[in-house]
Amino acid sequence: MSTLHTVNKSPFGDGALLSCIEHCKPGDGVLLIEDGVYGALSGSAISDAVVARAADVTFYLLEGDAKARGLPEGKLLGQVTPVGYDGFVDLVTEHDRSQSWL
Amino acid sequence: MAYQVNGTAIEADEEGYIVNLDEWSKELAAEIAKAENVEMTENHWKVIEFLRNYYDEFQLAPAVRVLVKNAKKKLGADIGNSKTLEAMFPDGAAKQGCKIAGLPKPTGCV
Amino acid sequence: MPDAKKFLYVNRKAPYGTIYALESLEVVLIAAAFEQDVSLAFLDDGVFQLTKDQNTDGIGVKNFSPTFRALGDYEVTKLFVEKESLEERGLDPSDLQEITWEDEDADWEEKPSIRIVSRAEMADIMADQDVVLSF
Amino acid sequence: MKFGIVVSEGPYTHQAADTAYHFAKAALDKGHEVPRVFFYHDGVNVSSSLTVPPQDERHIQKNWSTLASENEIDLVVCIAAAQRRGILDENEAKRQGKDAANLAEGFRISGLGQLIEMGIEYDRMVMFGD
Repeated sequence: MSTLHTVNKSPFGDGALLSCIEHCKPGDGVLLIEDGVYGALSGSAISDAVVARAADVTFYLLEGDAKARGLPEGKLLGQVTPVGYDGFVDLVTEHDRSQSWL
Repeated sequence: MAYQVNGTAIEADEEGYIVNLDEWSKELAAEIAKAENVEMTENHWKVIEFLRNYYDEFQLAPAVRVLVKNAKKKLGADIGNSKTLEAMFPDGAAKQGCKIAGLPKPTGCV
Repeated sequence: MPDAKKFLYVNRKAPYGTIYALESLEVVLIAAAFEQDVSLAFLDDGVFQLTKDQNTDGIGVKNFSPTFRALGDYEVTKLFVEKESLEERGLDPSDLQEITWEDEDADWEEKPSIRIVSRAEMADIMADQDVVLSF
Repeated sequence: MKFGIVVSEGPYTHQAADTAYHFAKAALDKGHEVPRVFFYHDGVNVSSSLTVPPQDERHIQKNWSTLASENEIDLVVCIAAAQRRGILDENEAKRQGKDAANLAEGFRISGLGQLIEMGIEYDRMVMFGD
């Protein structure tokens, strides 16, 4: 049994990503969407927390949102896998439930 | 629409719920009941008082099953059963009761 | 009810500044009629929804905090509040209003609805649901 | 699988209604079912037929109406949230004594019970909001 978490806010102005990281369980997935994609930046104030949690949780980001915001590909954490909307749909089906960190 | 009480017009919405909850009085309740074709008995007034107390305490117009359950506890099983309450308020004990009690329509948008 | 699903309503936002807390409570009041297994989670700023002594006279907005005390009537009896979220905000359980429910199976004994849980326990609760709705 | 989608932020201010739209399309493309989308909080504003975005922007309300008619999606707008924010269908407008209705085609005003039903009956629920 696992959960797909979605986070849609920038971690630099909001605690949703951190709270999500602290509440998810090993085997869960965390998908960064909308402004949440900023959480995938490497060398940021939040990246250590993401990298540490990536040991037992899989991180994804919605590719269209990252591209729209001009996130430089070279600066994205290698631990975060890009997916499209179709990948988003698959993630929802592969996990038992989804939880939005609104 | 509006109700007339002692020469004063009390504004109500299209369904007959009063707009300004502070304007409620027993005289107004009697007027609303008349408009609803509900003949007020002593038991009716007990239910109205119960509803108003419930709203005061919880800021909530109760759903009908909560009304029945609590009326049973507070007013006894003679009044507090759905058959009696529905007979007293044919348009729905919570819906019509709250209207006469000067409360908002119960949030029951199921 | 064998086919009842476990529903968790997650509250992470403070009341009054935005409408989420009030409209979340409205969902729960309706949900109560569907005889599912309902739990509420209060974490992060959501814990502020349950503080006692809320008085909205000065802002002209309806004070809906007393409505939480009616949840027992609606058979909603599990309000999980996260300990760490309280502590991070300088609060402790005594800053929250008392919310109880009457246990029909125990001669209508009044029991507390608020259950203080650790962050790890909250994570377990979240992972144990069929449906998680966030507000 | 049957997906239930909830949109709880208004159009244009927030991306939620767009993301939900793309998600719904992708789910349908993959052969899943999206029997119903529920609009709550400011999400009810997606259903306003009075929306007039500039020509070079997407028309969020029309996109949803079209997607719904092509795929028989039940677009449900919460009545309590809608009444607060001035979204009315013909019946409600009449009942409330208002002189105009603004619920766009393909949308339906109903109660929160419709949301709970989705949770009970569908395989997955996904919420888009803020």
